[in-house]
Amino acid sequence: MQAAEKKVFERPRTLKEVPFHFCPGCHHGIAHRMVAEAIDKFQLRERTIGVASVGCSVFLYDYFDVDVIEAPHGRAAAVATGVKRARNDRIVFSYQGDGDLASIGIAETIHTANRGENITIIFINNTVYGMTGGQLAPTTLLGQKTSTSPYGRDFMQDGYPIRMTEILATLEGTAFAARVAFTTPKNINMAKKAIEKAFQFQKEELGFTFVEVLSACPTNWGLSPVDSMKRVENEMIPYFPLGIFKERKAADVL
Amino acid sequence: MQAAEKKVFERPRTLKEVPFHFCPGCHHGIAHRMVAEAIDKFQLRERTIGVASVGCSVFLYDYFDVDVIEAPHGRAAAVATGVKRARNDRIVFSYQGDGDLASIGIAETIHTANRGENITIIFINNTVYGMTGGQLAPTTLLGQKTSTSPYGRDFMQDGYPIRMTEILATLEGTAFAARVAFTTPKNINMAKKAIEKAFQFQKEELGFTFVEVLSACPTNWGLSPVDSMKRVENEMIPYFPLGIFKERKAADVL
Amino acid sequence: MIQSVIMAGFGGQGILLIGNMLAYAALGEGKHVTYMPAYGVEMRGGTANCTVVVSDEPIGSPIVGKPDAVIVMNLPSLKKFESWIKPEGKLFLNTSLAPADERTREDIAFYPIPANDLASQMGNARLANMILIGAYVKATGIVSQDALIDSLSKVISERNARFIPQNIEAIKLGADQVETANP
Amino acid sequence: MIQSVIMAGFGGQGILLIGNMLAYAALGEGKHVTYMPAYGVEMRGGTANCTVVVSDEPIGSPIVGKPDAVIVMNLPSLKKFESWIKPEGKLFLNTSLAPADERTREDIAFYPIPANDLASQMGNARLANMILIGAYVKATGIVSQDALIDSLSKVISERNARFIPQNIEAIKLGADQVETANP
Amino acid sequence: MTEKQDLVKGNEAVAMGALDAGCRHYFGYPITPQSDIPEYLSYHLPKLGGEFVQAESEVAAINMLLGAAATGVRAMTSSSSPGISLMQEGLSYIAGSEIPIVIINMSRSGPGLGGIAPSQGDYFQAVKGGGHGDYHLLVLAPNSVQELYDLTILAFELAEKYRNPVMILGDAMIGQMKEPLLRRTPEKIVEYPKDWALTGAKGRPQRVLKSLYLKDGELTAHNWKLHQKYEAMKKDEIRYEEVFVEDAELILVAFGSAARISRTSVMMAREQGMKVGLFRPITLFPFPEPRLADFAKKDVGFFVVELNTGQMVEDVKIATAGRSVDFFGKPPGALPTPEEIFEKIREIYPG
Amino acid sequence: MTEKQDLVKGNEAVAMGALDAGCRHYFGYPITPQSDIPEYLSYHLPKLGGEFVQAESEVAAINMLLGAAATGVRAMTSSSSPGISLMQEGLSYIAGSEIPIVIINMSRSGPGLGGIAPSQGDYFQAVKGGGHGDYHLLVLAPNSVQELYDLTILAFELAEKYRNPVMILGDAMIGQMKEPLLRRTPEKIVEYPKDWALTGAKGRPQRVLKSLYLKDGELTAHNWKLHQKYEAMKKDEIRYEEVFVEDAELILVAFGSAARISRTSVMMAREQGMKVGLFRPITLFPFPEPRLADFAKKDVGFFVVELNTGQMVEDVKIATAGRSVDFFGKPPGALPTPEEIFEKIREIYPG
Amino acid sequence: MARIEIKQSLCKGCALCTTLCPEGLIEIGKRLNESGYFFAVFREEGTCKGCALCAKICPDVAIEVWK
Amino acid sequence: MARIEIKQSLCKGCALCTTLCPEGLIEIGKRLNESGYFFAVFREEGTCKGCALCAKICPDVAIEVWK
Ligand SMILES: Cc1ncc(C[n+]2csc(CCOP(=O)(O)OP(=O)(O)O)c2C)c(N)n1
Ligand SMILES: Cc1ncc(C[n+]2csc(CCOP(=O)(O)OP(=O)(O)O)c2C)c(N)n1
Ligand code: SF4
Ligand code: SF4
Ligand code: SF4
Ligand code: SF4
Ligand code: SF4
Ligand code: SF4
Ligand SMILES: [Mg+2]
Ligand SMILES: [Mg+2]
Repeated sequence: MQAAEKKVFERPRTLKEVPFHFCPGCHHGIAHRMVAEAIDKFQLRERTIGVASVGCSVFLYDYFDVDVIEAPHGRAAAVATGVKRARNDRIVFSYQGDGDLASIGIAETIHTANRGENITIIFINNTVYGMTGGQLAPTTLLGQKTSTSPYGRDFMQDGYPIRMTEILATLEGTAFAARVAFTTPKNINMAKKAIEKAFQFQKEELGFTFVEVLSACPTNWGLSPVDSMKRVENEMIPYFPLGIFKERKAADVL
Repeated sequence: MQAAEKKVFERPRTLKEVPFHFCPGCHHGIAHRMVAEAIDKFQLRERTIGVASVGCSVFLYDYFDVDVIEAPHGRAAAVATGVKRARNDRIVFSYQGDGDLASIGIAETIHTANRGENITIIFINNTVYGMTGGQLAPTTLLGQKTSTSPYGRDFMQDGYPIRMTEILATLEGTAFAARVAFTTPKNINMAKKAIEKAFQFQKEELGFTFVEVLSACPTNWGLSPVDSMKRVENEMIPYFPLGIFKERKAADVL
Repeated sequence: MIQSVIMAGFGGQGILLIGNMLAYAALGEGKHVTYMPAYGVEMRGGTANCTVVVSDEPIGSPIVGKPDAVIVMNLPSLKKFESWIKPEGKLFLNTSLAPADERTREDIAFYPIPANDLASQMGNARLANMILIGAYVKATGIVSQDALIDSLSKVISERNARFIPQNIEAIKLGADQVETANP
Repeated sequence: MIQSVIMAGFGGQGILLIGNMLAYAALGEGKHVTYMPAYGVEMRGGTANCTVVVSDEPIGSPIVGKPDAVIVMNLPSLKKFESWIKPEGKLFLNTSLAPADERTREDIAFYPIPANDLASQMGNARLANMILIGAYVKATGIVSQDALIDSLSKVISERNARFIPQNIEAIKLGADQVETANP
Repeated sequence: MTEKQDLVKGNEAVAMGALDAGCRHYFGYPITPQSDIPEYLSYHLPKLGGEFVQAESEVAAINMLLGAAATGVRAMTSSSSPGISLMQEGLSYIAGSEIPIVIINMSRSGPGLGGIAPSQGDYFQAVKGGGHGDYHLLVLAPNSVQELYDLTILAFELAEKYRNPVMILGDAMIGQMKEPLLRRTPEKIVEYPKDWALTGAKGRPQRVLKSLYLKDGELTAHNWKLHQKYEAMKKDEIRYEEVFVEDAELILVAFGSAARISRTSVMMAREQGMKVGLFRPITLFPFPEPRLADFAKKDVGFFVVELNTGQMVEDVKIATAGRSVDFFGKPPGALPTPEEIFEKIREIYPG
Repeated sequence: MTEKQDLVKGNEAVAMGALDAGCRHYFGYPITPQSDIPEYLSYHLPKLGGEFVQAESEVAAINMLLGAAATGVRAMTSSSSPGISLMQEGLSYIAGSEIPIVIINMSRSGPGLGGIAPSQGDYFQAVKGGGHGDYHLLVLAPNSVQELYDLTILAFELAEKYRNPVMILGDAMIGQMKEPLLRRTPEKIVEYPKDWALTGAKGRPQRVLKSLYLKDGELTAHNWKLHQKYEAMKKDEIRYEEVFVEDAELILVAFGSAARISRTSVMMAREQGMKVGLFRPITLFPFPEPRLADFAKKDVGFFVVELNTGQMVEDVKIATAGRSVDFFGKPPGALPTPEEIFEKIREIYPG
Repeated sequence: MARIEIKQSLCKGCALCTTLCPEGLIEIGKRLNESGYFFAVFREEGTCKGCALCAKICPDVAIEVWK
Repeated sequence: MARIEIKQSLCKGCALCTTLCPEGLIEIGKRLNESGYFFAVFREEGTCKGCALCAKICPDVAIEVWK
């Protein structure tokens, strides 16, 4: 009977009814949805201010029904700091790619964490610069070919893939740091919980919270969405292990 | 008899016969001398290119008898990268303060280490911006009063003193990372050895080398040189432990 | 003699590829040529178009407000570019994706070509662009068909060289459509 | 009436302090005043100097090329600034550190004052600056000695308030030198 | 509302002006010769419930400012030349996103590390736009401690009025000098509607502040909209000071500290009976072009004095099209004395 | 020395020009619409024994460039508007330290993130100096693929000749367009003595490259020295192209892609019998002021076309003091068509 | 008796849902949607468990699940 | 019979050497040098070991040691 039927999965309120501009099979969409769900879960939509970064996710404001400010490439953490310092009763999050956060924006990221700014950063690590057409990212795996590492990443030339979650977890100001992926039902659930926890910690004013999402860029990897998912599982996770790297107990703050 | 007398301690060849402009009791002078001695020891003077940073040590070129390029504030590691990439058979070192390296220049520092650039950085941590008159540095200790933390550094406001050696030691590209101080004869010897090892590693092309020197700034601490030395020993070392945090064996590179 | 053409369609339809082919063909014939893509690298999805100008004299603007011809591969592009065509210019329309009755102008020569359908009949839907450029070159004589065919080796990587014969076939099929389409 | 003075010496001699005092004293007397330090915060060591202009009218330039007076506390400053003094201007020289015979100009009023020696005699070498400003104010009458003394509370922190009486003494001692120095 | 004059350093006057304008959010990075501003504010802001953040760099500072000001609070930064250069990308974003901020450049000597002495080498950067794209800062050039205070208050008002960054262009001279200041705290702070501020989308549609416009024609329209604002500023915000210009045969044009020094030189010339006047632009953008154009209609010469090798002189040339424009430049390293400028006047003075 | 033309994208022509000029060191950070340059070089430089470094940011890139070029090698970077803004501090240091580098700005739409379409909104930044202090870049503005290649080679020569940064100011249009290119590799690379280069003080006194000058008068002298170089450039390096200017009653002035589009409009006007010419500055600094001043002596009108709301028009006004100067601006978001500019010509054309 | 609904216009045919559905109930169809993608279709025949795995993996939030 | 030489013009009187000398052989004198500092002086009377600790701590490289 139709009447008894209940919607058990629907688009979160915070996500507008608008199609994403992302390429087919791009994980940005999954991450967007989970962030929106976390905002819904804690009923934060009306007091959230989002910070869009420059990368494939720049159109954050087209999808999230919250106030949004657009940051220059790499500076989202600094912008978020400004927002939070001005309105410390609001929920502030930024959403950034690996080029944005780990390359050009690494100074702002580290110092924002070190200051223990009470904000949440969602970090999309897809081992490549998506928006600009697939150049080397600081997270590009060794041997991976990109449009600016045409012979494959070589550590003598380009250095090593950088593990941001591990670095940030070492800083005193970080309250929560986790790395997640969407490769299996189990990992999807873990990702959802981690993103929720980050917002919950912010709500409870515990300090800086950070979730790194291992993400696929089928377009620039030159793989199908399904093969891209496999690459995340088989190539990325071994180098970028999943898990919670730091979780502060409330007491630590005092 | 005078004739049998031997000079057992003299000014290193690489250090010009010029009085330092540093304040009385400033440890920059000791660090300068040790760097010059290391250059002399391996006979590197004629193939060394130094990178001066902006801070009290900006006049590097007035003291070191080597070719020197002046970098913008915070960018010495990037400048050194450029020099080394252009002349990879030369010895390249930068000499930077804590404001320069750990605040404005942290992105360049981390990525230079991460790329494993075969250069040496001497990092002078004096918990304060010396040259500009004693403002808060990223390394300022909790509770320490500076001209921009007049009520003492508070982690809720200003974040935590940052431990650069520990962060850099976690990066794959780092070959050698150590923290030293000049507080005791033992520590002085250790400092000298660490600085020598950094240059030796560079000579052997093992990767990025880094020596953090805990240093006194009597002027901006408002303490006498002797009391400043005590502060390094009693307040800085407990938070910034001395030692070698990373030392790559040659084999690692392969 | 100076001739300009705008080609437009969805991102994946190979618009820039045929634009490049035309440009190489013109170069091959010793003509002056400019190829100008309107691109959206920093924006995913959306449409693609390019402008090619071929001339016996040095070329001024690579941008044209009133092209001599337009090749249109989908409906949004028809809506955008039909009005641009110079009076008495030419419209080459992929009627598989943009119905002929959506067009509005009568003062231009019209070449309706069901490119996707023809391509599917050939067994490869991705050849639609080749059919259209074949038709365009035939109808305008801007370059010779031989020059166009020669350009394939410039734009198709060695790895895909085996597809060249198919493409030649499609170009010729397109050329054959010209009479049918606009007799 | 507009009067300008440049004061100069080593970094630690308290030059800027007496410059500030003079400015506060002028303000206290309702005059227009500018105080302009030439500083070298980003360069350690070296010398310090400042320019003070006091006037009954609004002041244009806080910088002067030909000051009415110069107070000099060390030898390098004598070499630098002596030539600047306006014809018939005044030179106040700390002869403890800059010997009187190093001066070259005869067309100005000369006030040689062994300020460091006098200060040491008072038991505190750091009072040399007070002696000189005391002398300067006395000789020029630019502000009253009372106003100068009042300014001490503006420039000396509460923590150091206990040193004020000493300073007053030094100012007066300086004033007393004027007659001896340039009778 | 205090009425007593106090002896105040220029930099501190800026900080006081900011506090009295209701600014409670400061983001900056130390640099000589303006560090007194953050030092003063780091002491006072916490007592007023405000936020003082020493950013990790000027790049971070300008972006924190962007974030804070986007929420509608009055916020500022201050720096000096090299630091201002690092802020150019952020400034372009702020102008493009129409966020009101106040930025102080106590400029020093360049190019490069240069030195910490006063200089006006940053005129072009401030006035023509050092960042990318078509935008302008509104630029105010005070020449006294009092004006530093007053114009700082004005800067916050104008920033909100136009939703545009406003720069105070000072230099090491006026930043470091002390003068009596009358701290006439405004009785009421002039404010403008904040219907664009990001405060959380409670009970209203989402708000977005951005500078990316990709839809057909959108960005063209946005650029013309910004242009209209600059035209409006040219109409309504031009400010200048004139001394002895009515009968002048030679008009000395100078701003900021060059004007301050020149004022004495003009007095010297008048004492010698020369008909010399001083025209001091207070707004550098909008430049007082119409007013200078008026003078240019008369038979008068112009003499531009700057602490650089020639920058504002170009704007004076545009304004006075065709008239003779002399120039005396003193690039940083040593300030010109009033006597030196007076000598130049004497050389140029007609007849 | 190959003589065959090939169809080449503007960005790639730059990369080829750099290689053919002997540049073996590239430092840059990806940004649309110029990423073809680093992509091309990342493929070719390693094969030539060169170094391609993708820096962590534009700030790092310009400083790596400073370091590399200081050792005397030919080195370059490329970016687009926001990235160029981030390089302003570094550029000021490089100019101040007199280090020869080449920098490409394939400019895009601003302000802020703006968009990736062609724009000429960065004229002021390039020409007046976006960084702090008194300095200039030598700025070349190509308008074809061939010129991109040729001027890139020239840029390396001029950079060394003057020990000054040289900028190629292009935009998304000429960077993305393809045209036939004749890659006429120079037979001999023109080089200048490198007696300043840091190579290690072996058998010679120490060398220092710096921009800090604190001793009395040193910095003033240094600024005047730089100024003399700019004057020398004004004397010797002005380049421009003229089309139909001899008998022109109206001279259209435009650079880069605006000139390229306008050229067709001028042809259209000539076909209609209107005496219209095109004056195209190739060097934007030094600006071809004397040449325009010559035209201004005749009874001729000027019409400036730019892809912005009005920047170069100021330099044309200075050059043509007093003459009427019309302006047509098209800020980014949509390019003007030749037909559109022709319409404007028709409106303005005298009589 | 659970079921899902795939919003044809949002689907980009990435096929991730087809790989994750434990019952194999989703496949990529043969028709193009207006954006030019072959979109996914729900094969009504099998037994949907309403596990929502398809929806959770869908990058375009194109799937709703009823139970 | 070791000894040290303190270059008076380089010494800034910081006194670090005085605290480190195991023999207490160095003290800050009562005279100013040309830069205005009370400089350190070597008390010739004791027995210098030539350990060079004074020289190693001297920030101004003002001390030379002979042995
Ligand atoms: C200052 C500046 N430099 C460079 C760019 C060009 N740019 C835009 S997005 C981007 C990187 C995008 O990669 P990432 O952050 O990994 O995000 P993704 O697209 O992969 O999600 C770059 C380099 C820019 N917009 N601004
Ligand atoms: C871009 C820029 N910002 C700020 C400054 C001002 N500045 C000069 S040195 C310095 C900090 C010096 O501190 P540190 O690096 O710790 O060196 P120290 O003097 O303590 O040895 C600062 C902020 C500058 N020169 N350039
Ligand atoms: S380019 Fe990559 S990251 Fe960007 S939308 Fe496409 S798949 Fe996603
Ligand atoms: S200010 Fe501090 S760091 Fe600088 S020279 Fe003086 S003591 Fe040394
Ligand atoms: S809800 Fe579960 S069973 Fe049903 S279609 Fe989706 S994945 Fe398959
Ligand atoms: S996962 Fe979503 S977008 Fe992908 S095929 Fe399935 S329904 Fe379509
Ligand atoms: S060498 Fe040793 S014993 Fe001799 S003075 Fe120096 S510290 Fe004292
Ligand atoms: S350590 Fe050196 S500078 Fe300090 S007092 Fe001794 S000799 Fe003088
Ligand atoms: Mg990415
Ligand atoms: Mg320091």
